[in-house]
Amino acid sequence: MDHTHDPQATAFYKPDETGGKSGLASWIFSTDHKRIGLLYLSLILLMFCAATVLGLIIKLKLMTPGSTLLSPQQYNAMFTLHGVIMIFLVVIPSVPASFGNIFLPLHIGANDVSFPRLNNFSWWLYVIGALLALTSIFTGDGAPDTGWTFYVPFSERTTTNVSVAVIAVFILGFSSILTGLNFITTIHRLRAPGMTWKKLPLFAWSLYATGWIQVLATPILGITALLIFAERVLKLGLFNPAQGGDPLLYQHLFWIYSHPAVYIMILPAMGVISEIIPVFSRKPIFGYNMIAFSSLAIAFAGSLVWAHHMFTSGMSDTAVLVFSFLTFVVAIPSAIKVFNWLSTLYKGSISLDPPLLFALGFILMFSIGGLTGLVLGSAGTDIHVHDTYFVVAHFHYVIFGGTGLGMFAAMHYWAPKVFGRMYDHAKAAWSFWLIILGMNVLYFPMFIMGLQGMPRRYYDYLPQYAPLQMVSTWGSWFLAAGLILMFWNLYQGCRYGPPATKNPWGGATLEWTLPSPLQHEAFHHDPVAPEPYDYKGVNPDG
Amino acid sequence: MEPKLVNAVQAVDNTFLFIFGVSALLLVGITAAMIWFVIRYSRKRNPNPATFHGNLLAEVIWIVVPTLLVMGMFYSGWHSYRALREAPPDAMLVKLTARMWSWDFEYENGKHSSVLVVPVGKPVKLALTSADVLHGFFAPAFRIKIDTVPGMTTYGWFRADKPGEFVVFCSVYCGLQHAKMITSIKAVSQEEYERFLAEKGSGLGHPGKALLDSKGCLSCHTLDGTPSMGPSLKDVWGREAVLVTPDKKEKKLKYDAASLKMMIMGPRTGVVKGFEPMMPAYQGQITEDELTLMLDFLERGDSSVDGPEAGRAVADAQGCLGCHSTDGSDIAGPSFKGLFGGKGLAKDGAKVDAAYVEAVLKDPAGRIGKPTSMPAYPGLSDAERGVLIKFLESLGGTPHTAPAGSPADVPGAHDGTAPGKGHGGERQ
Amino acid sequence: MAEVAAPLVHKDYHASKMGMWLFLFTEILLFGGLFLLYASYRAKFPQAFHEGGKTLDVFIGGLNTVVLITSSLTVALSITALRRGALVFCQCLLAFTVACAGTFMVNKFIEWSAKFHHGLIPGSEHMAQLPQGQSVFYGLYFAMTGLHGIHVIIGASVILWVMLLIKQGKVTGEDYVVLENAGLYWHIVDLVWIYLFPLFYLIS
Amino acid sequence: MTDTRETTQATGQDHGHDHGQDHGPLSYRFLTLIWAGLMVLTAITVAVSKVDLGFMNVAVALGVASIKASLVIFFFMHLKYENWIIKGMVLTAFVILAIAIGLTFVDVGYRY
Ligand code: HEA
Ligand code: HEA
Ligand code: HEC
Ligand code: CUA
Ligand SMILES: [Cu+2]
Repeated sequence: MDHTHDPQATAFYKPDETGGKSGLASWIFSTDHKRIGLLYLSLILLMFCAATVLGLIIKLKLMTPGSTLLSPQQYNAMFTLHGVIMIFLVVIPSVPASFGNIFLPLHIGANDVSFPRLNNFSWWLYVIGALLALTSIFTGDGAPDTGWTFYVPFSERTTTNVSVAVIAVFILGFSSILTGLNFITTIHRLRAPGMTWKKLPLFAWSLYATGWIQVLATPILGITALLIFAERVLKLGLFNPAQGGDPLLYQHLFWIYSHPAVYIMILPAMGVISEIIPVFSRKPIFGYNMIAFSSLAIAFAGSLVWAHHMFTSGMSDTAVLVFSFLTFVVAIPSAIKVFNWLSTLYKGSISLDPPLLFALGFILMFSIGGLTGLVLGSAGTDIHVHDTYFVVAHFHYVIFGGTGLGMFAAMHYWAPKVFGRMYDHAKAAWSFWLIILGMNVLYFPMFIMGLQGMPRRYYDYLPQYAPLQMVSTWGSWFLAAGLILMFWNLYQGCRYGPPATKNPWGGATLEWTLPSPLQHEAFHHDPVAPEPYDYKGVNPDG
Repeated sequence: MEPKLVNAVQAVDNTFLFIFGVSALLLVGITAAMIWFVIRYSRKRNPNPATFHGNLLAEVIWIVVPTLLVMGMFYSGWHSYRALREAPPDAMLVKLTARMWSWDFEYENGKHSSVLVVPVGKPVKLALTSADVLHGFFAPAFRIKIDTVPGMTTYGWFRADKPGEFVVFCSVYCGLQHAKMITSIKAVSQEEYERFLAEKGSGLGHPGKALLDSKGCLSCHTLDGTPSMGPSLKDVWGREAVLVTPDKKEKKLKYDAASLKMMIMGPRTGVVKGFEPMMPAYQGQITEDELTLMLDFLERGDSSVDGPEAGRAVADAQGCLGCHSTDGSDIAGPSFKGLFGGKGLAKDGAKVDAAYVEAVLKDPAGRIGKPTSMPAYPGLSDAERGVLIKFLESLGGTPHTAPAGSPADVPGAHDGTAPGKGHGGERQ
Repeated sequence: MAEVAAPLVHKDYHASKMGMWLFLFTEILLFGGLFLLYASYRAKFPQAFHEGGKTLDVFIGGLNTVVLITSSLTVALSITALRRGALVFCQCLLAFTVACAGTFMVNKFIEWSAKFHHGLIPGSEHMAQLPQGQSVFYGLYFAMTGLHGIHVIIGASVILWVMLLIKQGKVTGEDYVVLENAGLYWHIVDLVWIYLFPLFYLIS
Repeated sequence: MTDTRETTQATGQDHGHDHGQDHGPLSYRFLTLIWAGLMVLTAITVAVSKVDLGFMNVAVALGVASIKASLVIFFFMHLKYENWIIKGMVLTAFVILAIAIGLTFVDVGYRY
């Protein structure tokens, strides 16, 4: 390491001697992509903890049948908040807004995003959205109880605080749009000399594809939220069946956004996995072109399948035919990615460090979630399992097992770069195994319950489901233990761990040429664009 | 494909097996490969990684093979979906209205029940709709699930191949008591089914009868078959009468909805032979809705004479009991038990009396003075409102108005605590 | 918007414009959701939409079309004026644009008041009693023209703001991307109206 | 794909005088001509709407609106003079909107 220069002293999270602002203002008004990324990360993790605790309470309630612990109204509000917070405040911003913000510019050799002030503004929108969402819990006639899908006509009739919640969703949507817009422009305009599209790290490719979904799909969510608001407040009657309104059209609008949104959640995580696997295999990524292309293909084809959430809704059989077909089409690019990741491991030189552990966990959990997605995509079988715990299991596997583990992998991969310190590897591995065990014990029984007909969003259930619900609740405790261990270990590591070297894993992308922790100004000269997956001459330090 | 021969449940299960089978193989393969690579190519064992960037053939294979597999899954899924959708032509039709948080099944002969009773082996086609928000009819045993949408009719069909009781869930989240919106399908023998259809309901009163009373019909007509000032109304439906027309000709008239309406509302085309022309024409005094109820009663009769029980029937039919229990427990609204005569929820602290109930039924939020999930019931007829109020009174807090047998014991009371009990009151 | 328009560290005109276009896409899709509803409901209630369309005043609608298109022209002209250094002319053109926006809103106000006068108020008894589909038509009419009206107001405010910047010399003939982006936004407002006009006023 | 940044570098980075930026401002005359065209088209659609062409009324009205929209996009909004990346992006946005509406009709078209 450089002896004349102490990287800790000039870390980007330390006060900047050259800049004017200081203290809190230097953070919340910061236009530095790294600080904004860190701000996002901390808020997202806070929201994640809050919503997982809600999940834990849900499971505690469901441990035994009967009216225990929560009143029906409380339960309904509980899963609504759990879903709304998890979706709109956690997984949609998760990887792009935090690690995307920090590392996308660095990956392409830029010192910031194209519109840094807009970036700060988008963080503020996130804060406002979060505050409004919280407001909706404590004001008006109680927390929203519609489920995160806000289906009409119920969402128009319920007296709970839905109006405030949908405005929060609207604002969060715009926060997401601005992030996507910023990334697209950044990737087009700020690549370092020689950083051609074919040298773009796959993480950047995945954020590029995500950006397009954010820009083109999220406005539909915006208008949907506004319409609910208008229906409730102005009584427009656009979805009111008594006046000829069609509740199914609401569902179309909702899913036109919310299906593509699941790819907003998963694509960046897939990008993280595509970065980690080659680094720890010390072998070029297998089929770079196909992985990059499949991100775009998922983004595009993912916009065509929304009505697979509506097979039982009463829409036309023709639509069922078309959307079921398209749903299967979108599974193919995901399959390509999984196989290419596996082939990257093949004949590599693998070091099972924590980031790789989490990445492999991602592949396992995402595969289970994705393959059960095929059961849902097939029309005949979806009729049986729609709106049952099978769906709940499916999406927890893909969201938590996929995006969640992808996020954890990113945290273990990049924490040393961001904070310049290393966490404890053994504890990280322990937490990983606890999490994997917990998740499977928690969510796998849900598949079985779903097949047996247990409907979702039930605060009480028939006694026949009791044993599996009990097992599933135990799982949530293992999971909680794993998560607490993981967060604690990361916190300890980033705070007090031994100093990390510049390139602890031996990555070949540009951020690993920078000192750890990251500095205020990353590149003083335009960097030379590297081959991102060429490990000749690049070795892990120490 | 001959839809009649397809067993839909079997078709769906085959698709399940196919997709699960392929998935399990793939999952085991992927996991095994992952573990094997991590062990075999660990840095200790394999310090020098290979350097290849790809392999065209391999990539083509794993584009083509998954494509074929998913197309197979798609086809299989679509095939079983069709089996679920195409009802055989000989299916019997049952209409279903879902509402917060109970079900109302209507059979071809007009009988209603809150549990679906079907004959074994006979295909049943369902025509579903909803009175308020979205619900979902989900019968896991038959692999069917159809959402009920207000303002729209959706369809589905199933066939119970063996007798038994099969649970029905509400699958679409519909608010507070979504989890309690459970009933069942009872598959019975053909004879038993016919007996069920013919049954006159389990002692529950009929609002139409109350109307006959309140409109004064019963002062001239009896219900027991003996003629009075006018002919008895017992079994009037379908009876053939002889009318004497103004020009003294005799003509035959078979009583159905149209001819009874003519007789009640006028203008009459003649006088029933053997009676004086003394019945007033009720045009303008009986509303269309009331008439429907009365005709409904005349058509199918009702043995119960008990006032509050007619109210219970209305409360059940209108879905009140989905939100208000009769046993003191809270569902969405306050329990009806002890409600009447006590202090209401209204902002102004008004007592619950007939006028109050009437006002709440017309405009719940307005009367109570705050937003509420209770829908307004502007469509209730005066008579229905009347019997409802009687019913509430019978459950009221002031003991002397309560009838001997507590109505909470009547079968079909939604007590809101027993999931899957699955036998709400059948009514006619 | 303001953020998009203001180039940062290095002035990158292309990035600013790309950002603006991307933002415009979100506007297009925001209205797109309503167009989707319009198309579906029109397919469901052709007759009611026909009847509803007949009650709208083609003259006012046409007048507003002319006003908006003209204001689009003046914005486009103002960019040329600015780049040629004709500052005063540029300001006049922009002021004219804002005046057009005002005219448009006044017309809109007259139109809406007439509808309210006839009892066509969202959520009113009268609306609820209209034949099936008609209240949906008016609901859409209010939603779409209302959202569009909000955009007219936003667009006009942005133009006023740019006028100020020009006055302060922050936007000049060499550095005019802010004006260009404001213009793009204004054109989108026009573009939406170009479709709203036939869909509501003409197809009947 | 070309590397936009490289082009920028070659021509002196910051002001991005590549592709579309080279042309001078559009002339007053040209813009006014476009405006005149838009006015004529407006008059045409209003006139046509008075004649009953049945289904064709819709097609004509939307067709004319689309021509007008193209005029605004290509000339007032300068799209014609932008580089192909922006053009491609605009196309993508409209295609996605068209797909969203089109696929919705796979449902409503067979239901109503
Ligand atoms: C991160 C989020 C995420 C992701 C990535 C996915 C991915 C997929 N989802 Fe999921 N889904 C959700 C989140 C997600 N989903 C959520 C939140 C809901 C519920 C919403 C609600 O109602 O509340 C839902 C609901 C949902 C439904 C509706 C169910 C219902 O309500 O009835 C359907 C139906 O088709 C579906 C299908 C799919 C498919 C086919 C994929 C595919 O993209 C999966 C592709 C992946 C694989 C196929 C696995 C990996 C590949 C291999 C292992 C190789 C072998 C593969 C083949 C041979 C094909 N999902
Ligand atoms: C990111 C997405 C995400 C995540 C991570 C989770 C995580 C969990 N979810 Fe979530 N869930 C959703 C998204 C998610 N969920 C969505 C979208 C819905 C649908 C909502 C709807 O129907 O509208 C849903 C619905 C849903 C249901 C169905 C409810 C119903 O239909 O009735 C259930 C039931 O068991 C459940 C349980 C859980 C559990 C036990 C966890 C567990 O994984 C939680 C484990 C975590 C812990 C046990 C806590 C760990 C501790 C810490 C992290 C530190 C604590 C820190 C402090 C105290 C400061 N969820
Ligand atoms: C969807 C649920 C629902 C249905 C159906 C329903 N109610 Fe209610 N009702 C309520 C709720 C909730 C309240 C309490 C209002 C509140 O506190 O917000 C209420 C209040 C009342 C009250 C006033 C009680 C008081 O203490 O002020 C009466 C009387 C009443 N309902 C009668 C009926 C009758 C009769 C019917 C059927 C014709 C009916 N309700 C149907 C939900 C319902
Ligand atoms: Cu009815 Cu859920
Ligand atoms: Cu989906």
